[in-house]
Order: sequence, then C-alpha cells, then structure tokens
Amino acid sequence: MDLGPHAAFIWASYAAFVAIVGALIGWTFFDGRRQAAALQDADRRGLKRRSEPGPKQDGA
Amino acid sequence: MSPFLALFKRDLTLAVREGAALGTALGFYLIVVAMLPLGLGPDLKLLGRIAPGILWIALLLAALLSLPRVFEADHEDGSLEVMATAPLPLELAVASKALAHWVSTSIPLALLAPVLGLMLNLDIAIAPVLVATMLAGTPAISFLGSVGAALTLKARRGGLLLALLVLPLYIPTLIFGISAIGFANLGQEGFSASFLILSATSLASVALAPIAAAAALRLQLS
Amino acid sequence: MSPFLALFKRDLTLAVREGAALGTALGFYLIVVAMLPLGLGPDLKLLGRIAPGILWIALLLAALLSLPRVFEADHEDGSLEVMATAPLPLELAVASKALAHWVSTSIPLALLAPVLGLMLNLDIAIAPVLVATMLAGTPAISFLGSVGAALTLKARRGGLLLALLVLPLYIPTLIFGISAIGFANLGQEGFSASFLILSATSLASVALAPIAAAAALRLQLS
Amino acid sequence: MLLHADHLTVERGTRTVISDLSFTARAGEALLVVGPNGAGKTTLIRTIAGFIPPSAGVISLKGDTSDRDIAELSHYVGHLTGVKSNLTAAENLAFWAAYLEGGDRAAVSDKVDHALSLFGLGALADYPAGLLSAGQKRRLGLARLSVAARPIWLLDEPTVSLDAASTELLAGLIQEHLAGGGLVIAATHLPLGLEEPTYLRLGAKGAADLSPEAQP
Amino acid sequence: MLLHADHLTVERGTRTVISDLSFTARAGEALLVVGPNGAGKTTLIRTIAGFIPPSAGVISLKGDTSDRDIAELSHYVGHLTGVKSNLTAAENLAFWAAYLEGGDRAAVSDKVDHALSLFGLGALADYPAGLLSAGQKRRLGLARLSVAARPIWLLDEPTVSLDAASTELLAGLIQEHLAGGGLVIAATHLPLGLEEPTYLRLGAKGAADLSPEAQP
Amino acid sequence: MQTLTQRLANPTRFMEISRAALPWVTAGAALFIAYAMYLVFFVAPPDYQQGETVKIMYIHVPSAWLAMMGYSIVAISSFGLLVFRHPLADVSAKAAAPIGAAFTLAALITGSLWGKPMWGTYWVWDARLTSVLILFFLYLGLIALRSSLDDEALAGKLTAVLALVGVAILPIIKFSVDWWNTLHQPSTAFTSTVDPSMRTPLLIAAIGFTLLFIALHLKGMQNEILRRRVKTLRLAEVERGERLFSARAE
Ligand code: HEM
Ligand SMILES: Nc1ncnc2c1ncn2[C@@H]1O[C@H](COP(=O)(O)OP(=O)(O)OP(=O)(O)O)[C@@H](O)[C@H]1O
Ligand SMILES: Nc1ncnc2c1ncn2[C@@H]1O[C@H](COP(=O)(O)OP(=O)(O)OP(=O)(O)O)[C@@H](O)[C@H]1O
Ligand SMILES: [Mg+2]
Ligand SMILES: [Mg+2]
Repeated sequence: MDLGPHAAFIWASYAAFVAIVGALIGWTFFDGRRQAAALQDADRRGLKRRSEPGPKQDGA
Repeated sequence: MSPFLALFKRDLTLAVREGAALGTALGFYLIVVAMLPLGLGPDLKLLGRIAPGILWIALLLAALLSLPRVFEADHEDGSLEVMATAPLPLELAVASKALAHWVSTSIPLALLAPVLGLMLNLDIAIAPVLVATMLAGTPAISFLGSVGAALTLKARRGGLLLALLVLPLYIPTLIFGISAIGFANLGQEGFSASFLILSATSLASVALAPIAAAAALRLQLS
Repeated sequence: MSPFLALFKRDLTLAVREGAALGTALGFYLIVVAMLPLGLGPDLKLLGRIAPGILWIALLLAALLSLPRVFEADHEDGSLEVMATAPLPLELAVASKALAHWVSTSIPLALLAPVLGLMLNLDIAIAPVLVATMLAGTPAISFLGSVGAALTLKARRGGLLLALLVLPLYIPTLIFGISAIGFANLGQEGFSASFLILSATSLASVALAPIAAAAALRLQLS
Repeated sequence: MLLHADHLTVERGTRTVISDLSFTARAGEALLVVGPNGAGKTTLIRTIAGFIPPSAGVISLKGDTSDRDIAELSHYVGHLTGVKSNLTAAENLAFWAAYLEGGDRAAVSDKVDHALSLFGLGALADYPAGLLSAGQKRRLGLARLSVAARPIWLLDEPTVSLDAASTELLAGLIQEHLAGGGLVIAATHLPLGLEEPTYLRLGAKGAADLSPEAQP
Repeated sequence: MLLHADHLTVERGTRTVISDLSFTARAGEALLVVGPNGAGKTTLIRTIAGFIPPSAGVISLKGDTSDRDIAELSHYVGHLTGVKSNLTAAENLAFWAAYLEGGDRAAVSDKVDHALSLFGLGALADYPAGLLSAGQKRRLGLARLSVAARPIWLLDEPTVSLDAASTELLAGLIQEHLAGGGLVIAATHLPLGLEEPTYLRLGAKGAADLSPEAQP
Repeated sequence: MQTLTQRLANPTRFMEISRAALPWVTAGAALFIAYAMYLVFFVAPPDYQQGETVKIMYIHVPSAWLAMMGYSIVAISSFGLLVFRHPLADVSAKAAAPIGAAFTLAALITGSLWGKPMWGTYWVWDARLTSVLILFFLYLGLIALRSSLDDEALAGKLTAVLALVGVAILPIIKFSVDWWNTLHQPSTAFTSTVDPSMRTPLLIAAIGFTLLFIALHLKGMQNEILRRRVKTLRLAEVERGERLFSARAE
C-alpha cells in the first residue's frame, strides 16, 4: 500500500488512535472484571457470615 | 440598609481588616510577572510586545487563587447556613460576595497592572486601554470564579482544582481582552467591537454565575 | 524495608491511587501553557522563541500548587505526629516525602513539557535538552517547595501564600535552567557550566531543605 | 400557625437516618427533639430548615405564612455561630440585623444595643469577636434571635457551651417567643427548663415516639 | 526504667496551662492523667512526647535507655488515628510496622496479621480503611501499639469511640505491656479498668495532686 | 414514594437490559469498523488536494463528533440528575466523561498529525482547535472535581452543576468555523460537496465508532453499578464486623 509522502503521519495518527481507544477498551474491560470479582468476593463473604457462625463469637 | 448592601459592606470591611489577603494576591501578581523576564531573557522589545498578554494571564491567576477564601470563611463559621435561611435569595448573596471580591481584589490588581507593565517595558500609551479592558473584563473573573470556589468548597486540592475548573471559562475574557488592546493599537473600530464583547461576557457572567454558584452552595449545605 | 523506603513507597502508592491529583497538576500545566498563545497572539515564531521560558515557569507553578497536599494530608490524619516520634529523623521523613513528590509529580510534568512544546512551536531539537534541564532542576522545586508547604501547613489561603514564599527561592533554578537551554542552542561549553550549577542548586536543596521543613513541621506540631 | 411533617424519610449517604416520621408542631408550643447521639436530631432540624431535601414525605406550613417558605420564616441556630473574628461584637450583630431584616441605621443600632445588653454582652460591644470566649461567642450567635423577628426558631443544641445563667436567659426568651405565638423546634440533650414542652424522641433507628412520657 | 518530670511549666499561647508540676512514672506502672476539660491533660502528654517544649523544668528518663530520647522510645496515640483512607487496613499497618521498626517483608506481614486479628480486624484486612467505622479506624490506629515494641506508651483518651469490648481489649494490652516492664501514661476521663493505676490529677489551674485518693 | 430499595431496582433492570444488548452493540461496532477500515485502505481514493492524508479524516472526524456527543451525554445526564434525581443519570454521567475525554484527545492528536502535512504545523491557535482544547479541559475538570470529593452523592451533583455550566462550549465548537474565518475545514455535514467514494466510508466509520462509544458507555455504567454494589456490601460487612466485635463484651 502506497500512502504517499505523508505515510508517517497517517500511520502515526492511526497508531495514536488505536493506542487511546485501545487503552480505553482495555481499561473498561479490566475494570469490569475487577468489579465482578470484588462483587463475588463480597457476596461470598456475606453468605458465609450469614450461614455459618463465626469462629469466636456471633451472639449478636 | 438593604441585605445586599449590608453583606457587600461587611465583606469589604473584612477585606480591609484582613489586609494580608489582598497583599498576598498583589505579591503573587508581582512575583509571577517578575519571573517572566528571568525566564524569557531581558530582550526589552520582546517583553514590551508580550507585556499585555502576560499581565492579563498573571492577573487571572492571582485573582483566581485568591478566590477560595470567598466562601470558605463563611462556610467554616456558619454564616453560610444563616444566609441560606434569609429572605435575600442565596443567588443575590453570592452576587454580593463576588462583587466584593471584584472591588477588593480584582480592581487593585487591575490598577497594579500598568505599574508592573513598567517592568516589562509596556508601551505607556497602552496603559489606559489595558486598565480599561481589565476593569471591563474582571467582573467575569470574579463571578465565574465564584462558581469554581463554590464547587470546590469541600474538595481536597483546592487551589489547583479551582484553577483547572475555572481557567477554561476565562478563555473568552482573555481572548477579547487581548484583542481589544491589539485593536486599540491600530484604530478604534475593532476595539469597540472587542470591548463590547468583553463587557457582554462580563455581564453574562454577572447574570448567570450566581445561579450556578448558589446551586453548588445549596448542595454542599445538605 | 527501611523506614525511609517504606514512607516513599507509601506516598507513591497513594499518589497512584489518588491518581486525580497528578491529573489535576498535569491539567493545570496544560491549561496555563494553552492560555499563553491566546494571550500573546498566535505568532508561531514568537511563541517558539519564548517557549522554554514559558514551559519552565508554568511547570514551577503547577509543581508548586500541587505541594500543599504533601503535608496537609499527613497532618490532618495524625500521621505526622506518629512520624515525629519515630526513630527515622523527621528530616529524612520530609526528604522521603519530597522525593516521592518529585517522582510522582515533577517528573511527569517534565515529561509532558515537550508535548506542550509542540503547541508552542518549540524547536524539536531543543526538547531533549529541555527535559534534561527540567529533570536536573525539579528536585529543587520539590524540596524547596516542601519548606513552603511545611510553613503554610496551618495557614489559610495556603496556595497563594505558598507561592509567594517559595517562588523567589525558585529563581536561581529558573535562571540556570533557561540559560542551560540557551547555551545548548549555541554550543556545548556554556551549557555544561549552567547545567552543573543547576544540578548543584538541586543537590543543595535536597541536602538543606529537609532541615528547614522539618523544623517548620515541629513548630506546627507544638 | 402549624408545622406539619408527613411521613418524612431522610437519608444520609447510604443510611436511612429518619424513616417515616410524622409530627406536628403548633404555634405557642415548643417541640424538643431528643434522642441518643446519632439518632438524627441534627438531621431533622436541618431538613426542616431546608438544607437537606427529604427523600420522601413533605414538611408543610399551615396558617398565615404569606406564601413564604419555611426557611425564610425561620431562625436557624446550629453548632456554628456565624460570628466573624475580625468584626466587633456590635458589628457582627449589626450585619445580621441588616441582612436578616434590613431597616435604617438607627433602627438597626437600637436593635443591636438591645440584643447585646439582653445577652450580657453590652460591655463587650466593641471587642473584636475573635477575643470572646466560646460561651460569649455562642451568646452573640444566639443574639441573632432577637434582632430579627421570625415566627419559627430552629435550634440545634442551643445550650452548648452556655453557663447556667445564659441557659436560663435562653429559656426565658423561648418562653416569650412562644407566648407571642411563635413556634420553637429544638434538638437538645437537656430539658432546657421550659414549661410543658412536647417531646419528640428519635430512636436509634429513626423510629419516633411523640408523647409527654417520652421526655428524657 | 523511670520517667521523671521535674518542676514542669508549660504555656499555651499566653496561658500557663501546667505550672510547676513534678511526678514520676515507673516501669510496670500505669499513670492515668485525669482532670476536667481544659485541665491540660493533652498538653502534658504532648509535652512528654516532645511536641511542646516546656517553658521551664525538664522531663528525664532513667534506666536502660541506650541514649535514645523519650520520643523515640514512645508510642504516641492521640486523637487522630494516622490511618490513610486509600490504603487497606493491612497496608496501613504494614506501613507503620516498617516505618516504626523496619524488618523484612515476612516479619512485617506476620506482625500485621497478628495485630489485625488481635483487634478484631482480620476479616477487614483487605478493605480500604476509608470504609471502616470510627471505632474500627480507632482500633486500627491502636494496633500500631502491637506492631512495634516501645517501652513507653503515651495515650491521649485512647478509649474515645471505642465500645466496651474494645476498651477491655485495650486494658488487657496495657496490663500485658506493664507486666513486660513497660510504662504507660494515659490521659483519660474513664477508669480504663486497670489494676492499681496511679492517678495524676490536674486541677483547673494546672495544680497537680498525685495520690491514690485523687482518682476520678 | 421511592425508598432506597425501590431505587436500587431501577439499576437492576438496567443491568438486565444492557447485559442483553451489549454483545450485539459490540458486534455491530466491530463489523462496521472493520468494513470501514477495509474501504478506507483498499477502496477509497486519495483526495485530489490532500492526497492520501485524507485517510486521517476517517478517524479524525468521528472522534471529533464523539467528543461532542460525549459531552452532550454528560450534560443531559447531569440535567437528569439535578432535575429528576434519576439514580442512573449520575452513573451515566460518570461513565461517559472518560470516554468523551478519550475521543477528544484522539480528535486533538489526529487533527494535529493531519495539520502538519496540510497546514505545515501541528497546531494553530484558531477558534475550532482552541475550543476543542477547552472541551478537553472541561472533561479533565469534571473528572478531577468528582474524584476530589469524598462524598460520592455530593460529588455527582456538583459535577453535574459544572457540566451544565460548561455546556456553552458545544455551540462554540460547532459554529466556531462559521463565525470566525479560520484554517480549519468548515462543517460540511455530508452535503453533496463530498464525493460519495469518501462519504460512504466516513459514514460507516462514524456509525462503527458511535456503536463503540455506546458499547463502552454501557459497559462503563455496568462497572459503576457493580462498584457501588460492592461498596454497599462492604459497608454492610464493616457494620457487621463492628457488631460482632462489640458483642464480645457481653
Ligand atoms: C488538532 C486539530 C484539529 C481539531 C481539534 C479539529 C476538530 C474538529 C472538529 C471538532 C470537527 C467536527 C466539526 C463538525 O462536525 O462541525 C472536525 C471536523 C473536520 N476536520 Fe478537524 N480538527 C483538527 C484538525 C484538522 C485538520 C488538520 C484537518 C484537515 C486539513 C481537519 C479536517 C476536518 C474535516 C474535513 C472535518 C469534517 C468537517 C465536516 O464535514 O463536518 N481537521 N474537526
Ligand atoms: N453527611 C453525612 N453523611 C453520612 N452520614 C451522616 C452525615 N451526617 C450525619 N450522618 C449520620 O446520620 C446519623 C444522624 O446524625 P445526626 O447528626 O443527625 O445525629 P444527632 O441526633 O444530631 O446526634 P448528636 O446528638 O451527636 O448531635 C449519624 O449516624 C451520622 O453518622
Ligand atoms: N494551641 C493552643 N493555644 C492556646 N491555648 C491552648 C492551645 N491548646 C490548648 N490550649 C488551652 O490549654 C488548656 C489545656 O488544654 P488541653 O487540651 O491540654 O486540655 P485537656 O485537659 O486535654 O482537656 P480535654 O479533657 O477537653 O481534652 C485549655 O484551656 C486550652 O484552651
Ligand atoms: Mg446533632
Ligand atoms: Mg485533651
């Protein structure tokens, strides 16, 4: 593909665009995974506490 | 005395008694302007050319950084709560306070500008125009700034954040203030157009900013 | 882990978690630089000439105004009191915090400078020299600034007062930083002299500023 | 006049501090809001003053209110005094008199003199307020009540840092205001020394109990 | 070890808060500083910690102190917790462990785990401290006491925002520290539940009375 | 009367619907973008004036549009939050800001890289470029203000006020080229002056990136809702820990 004398600018702008939008997509995806994991963890802890009494106490 | 005037008078009295606030703002203005020749080299011709722009921008920063105290003090000592239950609408209270800031800080800064201009080899002939544009433009600074001050009342990182929020709003004032001076150098025509837009920007800020600032204050009282 | 490193690591972790602090500093830098062409007119040749000075001065302001939080947060939550009774001398604690500020704020600002330079039509060839002088000079900014931040810990109107106190101390750094760039444009000789003085200023600040800052902090704890 | 709260629910952050609370306060009557720390007394007073929008329910005023809202008809006295250190005691009060009610200089200055001597601050009129002690500052803040006439007084722990004499004085003032057809709602941990107040007891969960026996 | 204050006078602003106070605290002994609000309890503790320079008199340490000054040999726990909201509970404590005593990663993390479970925070170790309640934050602050060994503990109202369980826990910890030859000086309004503490009663005028009968 | 639980029900329904829609929107975005890129690199002709650099247009112009659309979403959501107190509005405003900021940055950078070959400089201080830069500052301000307040509900409302104050920037960007004579291309908005061989790929790219924006926005809102749930659960856990610990005394 011949992009003429200004190929470098074209490639640079596509690269910058991919970098920015890619970072955005990656971060959104990663954040989703993190929140889902945190929610599962929080849910699991909540359930555990409710079903089985804690080791030392739970007279409340 | 009307409530609006009473508040205005109180804020001016406080500004005079707490003179250090104005002194700090003027000192900051002075030192920022003084640093420029050090950074740009002592080329007097160059300095004279960029002087109006420099004086305007440094004035923006000095006025801006003196703004947070406008509401902070009243928030800390509970005056703001009383004002929120008074017959005078909070919008007008904000306007009164912004007006007091304009009179007590922006005007002195504008009057100091030509003096600092001497250090920058500013063409003396421009000085009156410079002060005139500053007087016409600074109401926008004080009033738009009051929105920023109200928004950042409880925020951490006050000063820097305030600047980040408010400086973009100051850009039209800066552009037309500078272009008015530029036109004044050449002829009257463009000047009066720029000057009118500058004044219109100020008037619009005076009319609209208190509404936003009062809304922000109410949210923070809750 | 040694106490010095533990504190340094904690401050960096906090800087990363409170990422907006750095964002605010970078944003402020960006906007102050962007206002200049608006104030000075879009003459690209002129802009290119004054770009290094402008970039330096705006960097000073951005780094400076991000400093108060460095000690404020530790003062508010009581960490400072605990540090004052720890085996690590308070001087070293201050040094660790200033170092963390340098790494987390001053270095990113210095690296942003050439990008902003593009907007000011800065000669690309100068960019590496600009960044080099900034990296050599900014330790002085962070360390001298920590003295100001410590002094104004309890003062109201922190930002403006801090700037007024500290900016004069920054003048040698500014002068030699700029002159090093100027010399680099012409030949190597003057450059290395200026660059050495710049680095010496930084080293002296690193060595002496923590002593003054720690003294100021101790006074405020009493 | 009659202030009525109807199925009021107020949230702070993620917590429901007041839930489904209804009560009525009548002119000539003092309503004392009591309850343990964190029960929501301050929250309730600030909600009535209009600072906090309730998440459900309404607070309404009946009677001759000339269409003004509750905030404008109220004096709010909270934990902060609204006193400026760099103004003298008299200047502080003169500002609030002018701000809250307007009037010419002579009228304002009369009101101020009267209020200052009423609160035992006459001798300190020309002292910068920054030099006053905590109790004196507090009295200066309370003196606002007497420089501008408002039918509703909303007081949040008004006796904090007051000594016995000042507490008594305040009780007298409240009694007088009630006798003149005023309405007082006060959050407090102490009985205040009023004749026959009504108690509104907030529980730890925002449940309310409105009865004479509920007194602290 | 023995901490001795000799004719101590401390001024705040223009007031003399503590005047000519002498006392001795011995290893294995808890010295409880009591007295009304404003008596100078906080001032005394902060003077011992080295924050406030006394205007007259000296505080000296006798015994095996390896030439370190009082501040370095002390844990100071004041009204503020020294807890960062943006670090987890464990990170907070690990920082203080490393900062106050150094040590490698494994040692630090052992100490932190132990301290967290001791103060009932084990389940919350990985939560940002900003989410913790006031009492939990306070406990996290107190957990500093157990991640670094210091012979002298200076505590200013350590039970503020603590409930009964935490107070008991703290009393046990203090007792243990005393048994190990430690020295505790605590300002407090409550008896703390210690066995045989010595009381140092500060009067309204800074006059002191050091006797077992002076207990609150 | 809305209670806390009722208000939570609303986001729950949003989660269901958006979870169902997200794969389709994502797939649509991928398809359109892939097709547009094929057209751009293998079909579309070079411009007779600008040569091959016109290829930058296919990312520059959609970025610029989405920069403005992002701010519109923030502004509309802010209005919804302040006026109707809709709980999802805050989530939407918070999620849209970083996406809008990213596309604004992309418009600035691709525009600069286009400017060098076309105008001979990376940057000129003309009205449109400056106003887009201001838009970028506004985005930064929104993000910074929100993150510097501890009380999240308050942060959302104050940020909304700021967003509405800044909304004046949109018409300025849009009409700056018409009001001031500047270097930048005036708005042609698909009038017939553009040849179909370039208009079609631009249109398809624009649709693709808009779908991408929507997908990111939906996902961002889901993440934010999850984050709030996690926080609520953790707070409950903290309160529970406090109660269990207190119970030891009895
Ligand atoms: C950093 C620099 C630039 C910025 C911030 C910028 C900004 C914008 C914006 C906001 C739009 C959307 C306008 C609208 O829809 O009304 C736009 C459209 C456009 N820009 Fe740029 N631009 C930049 C540089 C350039 C350059 C260098 C060129 C080419 C010489 C260019 C060519 C175009 C074209 C052809 C359009 C489409 C106009 C239309 O059909 O509506 N831009 N740009
Ligand atoms: N801004 C806020 N954000 C979140 N929670 C709050 C806020 N303000 C108060 N609360 C909580 O609301 C509850 C009620 O607080 P409030 O101040 O109304 O209590 P109070 O009855 O006045 O107590 P006190 O007797 O201590 O004055 C408390 O649990 C408090 O923690
Ligand atoms: N920084 C200061 N400047 C001037 N006076 C002060 C300062 N700090 C405290 N004081 C005064 O010193 C006196 C003693 O204060 P201190 O805090 O030591 O009392 P305390 O015994 O701890 O009281 P509390 O039980 O209320 O904690 C008080 O009268 C206080 O007003
Ligand atoms: Mg209360
Ligand atoms: Mg105390």
